[in-house]
Amino acid sequence: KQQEDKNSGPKKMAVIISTLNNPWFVFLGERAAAKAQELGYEAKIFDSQNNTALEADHFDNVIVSGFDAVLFNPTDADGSVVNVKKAKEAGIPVFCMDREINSLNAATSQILSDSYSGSIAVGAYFAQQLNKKGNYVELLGLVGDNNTWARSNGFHSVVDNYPELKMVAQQNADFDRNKALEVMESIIQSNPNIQGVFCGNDAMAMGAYQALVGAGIADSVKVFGFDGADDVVSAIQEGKITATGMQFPNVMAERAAIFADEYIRGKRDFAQKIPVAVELVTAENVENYAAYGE
Amino acid sequence: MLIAKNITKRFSGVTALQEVRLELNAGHVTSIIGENGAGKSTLMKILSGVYTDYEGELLMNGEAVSFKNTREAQNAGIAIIHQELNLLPYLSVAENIFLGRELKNEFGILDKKEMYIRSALLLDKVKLKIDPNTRVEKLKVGERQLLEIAKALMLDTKVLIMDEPTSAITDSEAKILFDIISELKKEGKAIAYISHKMKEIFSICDDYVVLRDGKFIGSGAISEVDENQLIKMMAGREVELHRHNIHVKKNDDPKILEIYDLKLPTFNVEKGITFDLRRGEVLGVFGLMGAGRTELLETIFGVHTGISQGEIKIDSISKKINSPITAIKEGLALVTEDRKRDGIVPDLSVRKNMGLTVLRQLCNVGVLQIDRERALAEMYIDELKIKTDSDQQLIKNLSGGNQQKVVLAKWLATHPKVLMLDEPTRGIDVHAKSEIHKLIDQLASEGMGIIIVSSEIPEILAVSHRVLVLSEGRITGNFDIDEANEQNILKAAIA
Amino acid sequence: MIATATKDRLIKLQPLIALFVMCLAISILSDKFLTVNNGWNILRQISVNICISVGMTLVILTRGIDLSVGSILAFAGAVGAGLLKFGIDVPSENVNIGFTLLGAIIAAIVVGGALGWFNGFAITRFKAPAFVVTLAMLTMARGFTMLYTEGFPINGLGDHFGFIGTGWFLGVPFPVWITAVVVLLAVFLTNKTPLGRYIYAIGGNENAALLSGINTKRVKMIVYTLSGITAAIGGLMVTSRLDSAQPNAGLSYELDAIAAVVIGGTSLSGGKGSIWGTVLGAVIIGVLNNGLVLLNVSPFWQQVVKGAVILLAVIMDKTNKE
Amino acid sequence: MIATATKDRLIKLQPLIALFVMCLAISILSDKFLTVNNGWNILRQISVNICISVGMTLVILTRGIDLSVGSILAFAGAVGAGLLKFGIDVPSENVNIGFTLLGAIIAAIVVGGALGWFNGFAITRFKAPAFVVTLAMLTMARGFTMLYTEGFPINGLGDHFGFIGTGWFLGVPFPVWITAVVVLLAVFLTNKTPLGRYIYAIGGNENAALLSGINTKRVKMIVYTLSGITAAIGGLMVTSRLDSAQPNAGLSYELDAIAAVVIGGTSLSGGKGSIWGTVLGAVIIGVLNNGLVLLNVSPFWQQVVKGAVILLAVIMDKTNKE
Ligand SMILES: Nc1ncnc2c1ncn2[C@@H]1O[C@H](COP(=O)(O)OP(=O)(O)OP(=O)(O)O)[C@@H](O)[C@H]1O
Ligand SMILES: Nc1ncnc2c1ncn2[C@@H]1O[C@H](COP(=O)(O)OP(=O)(O)OP(=O)(O)O)[C@@H](O)[C@H]1O
Ligand SMILES: [Mg+2]
Ligand SMILES: [Mg+2]
Repeated sequence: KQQEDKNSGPKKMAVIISTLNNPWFVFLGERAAAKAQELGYEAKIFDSQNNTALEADHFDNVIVSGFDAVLFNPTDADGSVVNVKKAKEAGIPVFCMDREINSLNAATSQILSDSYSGSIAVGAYFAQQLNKKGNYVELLGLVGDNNTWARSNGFHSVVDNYPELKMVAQQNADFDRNKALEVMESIIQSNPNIQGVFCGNDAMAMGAYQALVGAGIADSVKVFGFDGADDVVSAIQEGKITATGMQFPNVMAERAAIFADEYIRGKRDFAQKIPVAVELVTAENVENYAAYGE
Repeated sequence: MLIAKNITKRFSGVTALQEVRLELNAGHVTSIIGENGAGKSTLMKILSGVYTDYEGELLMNGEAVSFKNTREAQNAGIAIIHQELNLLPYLSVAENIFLGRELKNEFGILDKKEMYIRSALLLDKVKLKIDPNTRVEKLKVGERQLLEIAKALMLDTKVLIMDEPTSAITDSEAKILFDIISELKKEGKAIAYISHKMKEIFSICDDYVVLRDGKFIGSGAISEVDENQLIKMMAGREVELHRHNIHVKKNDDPKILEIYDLKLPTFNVEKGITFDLRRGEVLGVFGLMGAGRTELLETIFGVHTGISQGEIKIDSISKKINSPITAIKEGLALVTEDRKRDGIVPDLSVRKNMGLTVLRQLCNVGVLQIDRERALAEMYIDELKIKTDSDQQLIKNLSGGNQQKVVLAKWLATHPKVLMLDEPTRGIDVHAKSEIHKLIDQLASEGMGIIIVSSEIPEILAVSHRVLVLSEGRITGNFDIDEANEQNILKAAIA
Repeated sequence: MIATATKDRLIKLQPLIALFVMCLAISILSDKFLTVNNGWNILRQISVNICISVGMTLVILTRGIDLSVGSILAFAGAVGAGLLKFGIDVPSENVNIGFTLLGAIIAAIVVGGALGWFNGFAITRFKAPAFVVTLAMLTMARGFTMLYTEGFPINGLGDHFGFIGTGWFLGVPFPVWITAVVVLLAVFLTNKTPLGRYIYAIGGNENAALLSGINTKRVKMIVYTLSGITAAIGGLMVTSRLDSAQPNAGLSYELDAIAAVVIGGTSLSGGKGSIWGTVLGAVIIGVLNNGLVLLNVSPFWQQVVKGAVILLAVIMDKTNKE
Repeated sequence: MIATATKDRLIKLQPLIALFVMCLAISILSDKFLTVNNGWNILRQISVNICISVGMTLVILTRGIDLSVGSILAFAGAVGAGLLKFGIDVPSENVNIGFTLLGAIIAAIVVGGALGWFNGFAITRFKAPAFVVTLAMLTMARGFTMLYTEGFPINGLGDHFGFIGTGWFLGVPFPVWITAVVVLLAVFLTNKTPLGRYIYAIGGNENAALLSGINTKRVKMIVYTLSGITAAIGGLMVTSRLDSAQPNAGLSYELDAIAAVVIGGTSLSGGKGSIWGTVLGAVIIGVLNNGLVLLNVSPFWQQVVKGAVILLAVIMDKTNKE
C-alpha cells in the first residue's frame, strides 16, 4: 500500500530523535537531517521527548505519511524494538544511530556509539588519574534511562576493581547542568574530601565543575564527563575538566543517512552493527578534537 | 416533639449559644426570635445535624438523639431550610430537589422521568412556574428561595425548620408559603420559624422563644405578648422604633441624578425608564419579584454596559457610566442584593472589607496607612453598632445582619452623592432595621440622594419621599409619599 | 426560549467546530490526513490520554486535581509487566508465585486503584489540598517504579499481553475498544447514577452537597480511586504497546490530561463539564499533534504552533460564549 | 479571646515547626547540615525557586495559576545571554547592536514581563482559563527558546554577568540579596499597597471586588506580568550561575513553585495566603532536597522519601488547623 505513494514527490527521510532537550541530540538530529537533504531527500526531525510511547506515535505517523526511511535514535533499547518492527513490517528501513536496540533483525543497520566501552575507557583513565585511590562522587543521569546505566556500569566495571577508590556519594542529576551544580554543591558539604567526580554527561560535568569552583576546590578534584560537548572540549584544553568520552554524532548521523540512501537505491546487505568507537579525550590529545568530534 | 436542653456551642473563642433550651410541638409553629447574631441559626444547625460538637441534649419524642450528620437528622424527620441558600447552580431544578435522595429504578439507575414529574408537582405547590430542567443559576434569588422551600417539602418530615425563608421574597410569594405552613400545621408537623418580620410572626406563629447574645431569654404563647414586649426581650431594653418621622424634603433642591429612557437588558420595552432624584430625597422602588429593580440599579451602576441604552445625568451633566469604577467616581454607590455573591469578600477581615472602596484615600504616597483604615473601621463599627469582636474578625464569621452593616459602611466611606440600596434590610433584625432607616433619613437630611429597593411596602412607605413602582422593566407607578398606600402601589405593581 | 436553546446547543458545538476547522485546514495541506489508516492511527495514539483524562474529568468535576496519573501509570504498568514476567518471589518459603495474564492485569489495576485511593484518603481525611497530595504521590509513585524496576525497563511480555495495546478486534484497534468502554462507563456513571450526580454537586458547592446529606468524603475517595484505575489501564496499554514497561513512562502526562479536560470545557473550579467534552479535548490535541507531524512542521516550531492553536481553541470557545 | 489569638499564632507557626523538626532530624543524621557554608548553600539553591514562587503567589492569590514560569525563565535567560554575547543583528542595515550588561538584563526582564503580560491579556480579555492560557505559553515559550538558541546552550557570558549568580556581597551570596529584595518588595506590595489588597479581594470574591470599583482586569494583568518578571529574574540567576543559558532550563519548575506556594499555606482557590508562607514553603523544599543529598539517600529512594515528607508536612499542618 505504501508503495504507490512513494512515486510522487521527493523521497522523504524521518529523523526520530530521543530528545531535543539536550544539545548533543539536537546536533545528532540536525546532522542526520542535513546529510539527508544533501543527498536529495526531504528530511523531518521528530522529538520523542524521552518518551517511548511518544516515539511509538511518531512511528505510526511516519508509516502513515509514507516516509521512505527512518534515521532513528531510540529512547530505549528494548521499548523501541516494537516500533522498529512496525516500520519494518510496513516496508520502511530503520537505521539506528548512537543508541542500540536489543534486536538483531528489526533495524536494517545500527550505527552505534558504544557507551559501555567508552565509559570503560573513561573509567580506566579515571583510576589512573586518581592513582587508584581516593574518594569520588558519581553523578548519574536520569534514573530510568538506559544510557545512564550503560555509562555507570561501564565505569564501575573498571573502577570497582580498585578497593581503595571509594564512592562517597552517588546521586542523580538528570543530565541537567543546573541540577548537577546544585547536587554537587550539597555533596561537597558532606564530603569536602574528594578527588574525583564522574558524570554521566558533559552538561553535568560542567555543573559539577562550577560547584567545585564555588567551593574553591576545583584544583584538587578531577572531573570526568561523557559526550564531547564544545564547552567541555575547551574546558579540557584549559585544564578544568580532566577527560571526557568523545562520541561522534556527526559520523553516526551521516553514515546513517548514507546507508538509508543506499538502501533506497537498492542495496540490501548492511552489517547489523557498526560500532563507532567512543574516544577518550584528555589534555594530551584534546587538540585533535573539536566539539562532537567534528 | 423535639426538645433541646442546655445547648452550648462555642466557635473558636466565641460562645454562640449558652445553655439554651427550646421546645417544638406538633401542630405548632414556634417562632425563634432574636437580634442578628443572637444564635438562632446556630441553634437550628444543631437541631438539624450540621454541627455535631456541642454540649447539651436533644430529645425527639422523649428519646435522646444525637445526629452525626444531616442525613441522620433527615432520616429522623428533621428538615431545614437554611438562611443561606444551598442550591447547586449548575444542576437543574429537579436535580437540586432530589439531591442526596435520588429516585432510582431497580437497576440503581436514576429515574429522571419520575423525578421530573414529581418536581413539577412540587413546584406547582409553591406556585413556581419554571421547567424542572432549568438550571438553577438562571433563577433569581426569590425563585431560589421558593425552590428551597419546595425541596424541604419533598422530605417526609415531622419537624420543619425555616431560617428566614421570607427574607428574599415578596409578600405575594410569602403568602404562598404561609398557606403551605398552615397546611403542614394541620398535618401535625412541628415548625420552627425564624424571621425578623414582626407582622409575620404574629400572623402565623403559635409560640415564641427569644434568644439574646446566645442566651435563652424567654418563651411562651404568641397570643400572650405584644410586639413591644417581644422587641424589648430581644434587645434587653426599650427600643424606640423609628417611623414616619422623615425629614421634610424641599422640592426645589437640585436634581442630582436624572435617568432618561433607560432600557434594561432583559426587558424588551418601547419606552424606557425615566425618573430623577433630588438632593436629600429618598426614592423608594417597589416591584414584584423579577420586575427589574435589581437590574435598574445595576444598569445605573454601569454593570450592564453595552447591552443597555439610555441617558444618565449626574448634577445635570450627561455621563457615560460604563463600569462600577466610573460609577463610583461619579459619586454613585450600590449596596447589592446578594450579599454573599456580590457584597463581601468572606476571607478578609471586617476592616479590610470596609476599606476596599476607598483604599486610595487611605494612602500616603501610595502606601496604605493601616491606622487610618483602622480608624475608619472603628468609626463605622461604632456608628452602625456592628457586632464583632474586633475589626480584624473575618467577615464570614459575622451574622448576616452585621455583614450587611459592614457592606453599608464600605459604601458610606466613599461619601456618595447617590446611595442605591437593594433590599438593604433583608434578614436584618427589627432593631437594626430601624437603625438603618434612621441612618437613611440622616444621610438624606445631610444631602445624599437615596434610592431604596425593597419588597416590603411598609418599609418603602416608612422611609421614602417618593415611590416608584416597576413592572416588567417599565415604570407603572410614581407616587408622592402623601398619595402612596399599599393598595395603589400593589395595583401598579401587577399592572 | 427556543432561540436560546438552539443558541445554547450551538455554543456547546463550539469546540466541535474548532476541531472541524482544524481538520479541514490540515486535510487541505496534507492528503495523508484524511485516510482510514491515519484515523485509526490518531485514535490509537489518543487512547491512553483519553483513558487518563476520563478519570481526571471525574476528579476535576469534584473540584479536585490529580497530578499523580503519569506516575501511577508507570508504576501500574511496571507492576503488571513484572508480575507477568517474574511473578512474586517469597524468599522465606523459597516459592515463586506466578501470575496469569489476567492476574497480572488485575493486579496492575488494583495497584493503580490503591494509590488513587490513598490520594483520596489523604485528601479527605486530613483535608490536605489535592494539589499537594497528588504532587507528593507523583514523586512517590515514580520512586516506587524506580525501586520496583531498579531503573531498567521490563521487556518481552509476550504476544498475549501485546494484544492489549496492538491487537485488532472486529476491525478496530483493541486499545480503542478499551478506551471506548472506559468512556461509555464514565458517561453512564456521570449521567445515570446518583454517584455521578453527587460528583457534580460536590464540585458545584461542597457545603450544599454536605448539607443535602451526601457523603462527600466517600464520593471523593471513589473519584480518586477511579482516577488511579484509569491511569493503571492507561499504563497497561502503554506497556503492552511497547512490549516493555518503561520506568520513565507517563512523564508529565498529567498536563496533557488536564489540558484535554479543560479544552473540553470542564471548569477547573468544578461542577461543570462532561466526559464527552474531555474526549473532544483529547481528540483536538491528538489531531493537532498528528497534523503538525503530517505537515512537516519542525519540532521547535511545533511547540510554538501547538501552544498557539490551543490558545486559539480556548479563546474561540470563550468569546463565542459571551 | 487572647487564648484564640495565641492559638491562631501557633497554628500559623505549624509549617515552621514542621521545618524545625525536619532540620533537627537531618542535623542529627549529618553533622554537615548545620554549618554556615551549608546554610548559604541552601539559600543560594532556593533563591531561584523563591523568586519564581513569589510571582506565583501573587497569581494564585487572585485565584489564577501560571504554568509558564519555567519556560519564561528559560527564554528570558536565553535572551539575556544571547543579547549580551551576540547583540542583535540587523541584516538589512548590516549592523550589529551590542548590549551592555545592564541592557541585556533589562531586555531579559522586559521579555519575561511581556510574556507574562500576554498571559494576563489572554486571560482577562478572552476570559480564557488561566490554566490553559499559561499551559499554551509553557509550550510556546519553550519553542521560542529552542528557536532562539537553536537547541544549543549559549556559553561564556563573562565574569560580570556571572556575579549575579555566583558573586558575594557583604558576606552574603548575591542571588540571596536579589531574592531578598524581591521578597521584601512583594511583602510590601501585598501588605502596604492598594494593589496588594485588590489582589486578595479578587481572589476572595471577584464579583464583590468588581462591584467595589476595582479594575479587576488591570490587577490581573499586573499580576501575570509580575510573575513573568520574577520568572525572568530567576532565569538571569540560573543563566549567570551556570555561565550558560540552557535551552532546557526551568523544566517543570512550575510544579516546584506551586508546591512552595501551597505548602506555604496559600490556598489554590485564592484570597488566602502570604509571601512569607511561600518563602517558608520554598525553604522546606530546599532543606529537604539538600538533606536527601547530604544523607546520600539513594536516588531510587529519594523520590519516595521526598514525596512522603511533603505529604507529612501538609498533613501535619492541616490536622492542627482543625
Ligand atoms: N463559623 C463561625 N465561626 C465563628 N463565629 C461564628 C460562626 N458562625 C456563627 N458565629 C457567631 O455566632 C453568633 C451567632 O450567629 P448566628 O448565625 O447563629 O446568628 P443569628 O441569630 O442567626 O443572626 P442573623 O439574624 O443575623 O441570622 C454570632 O456572633 C456569630 O458571629
Ligand atoms: N442571570 C439571569 N439569567 C436569566 N434571566 C435573568 C438573569 N438575571 C436577571 N434575569 C431576569 O431579568 C429580570 C429582572 O430581574 P431583577 O433581578 O432586576 O428583578 P428584581 O425586581 O430585582 O426582582 P428580585 O425580587 O428577584 O430581586 C427578571 O425577569 C429576571 O428573570
Ligand atoms: Mg441567622
Ligand atoms: Mg432584586
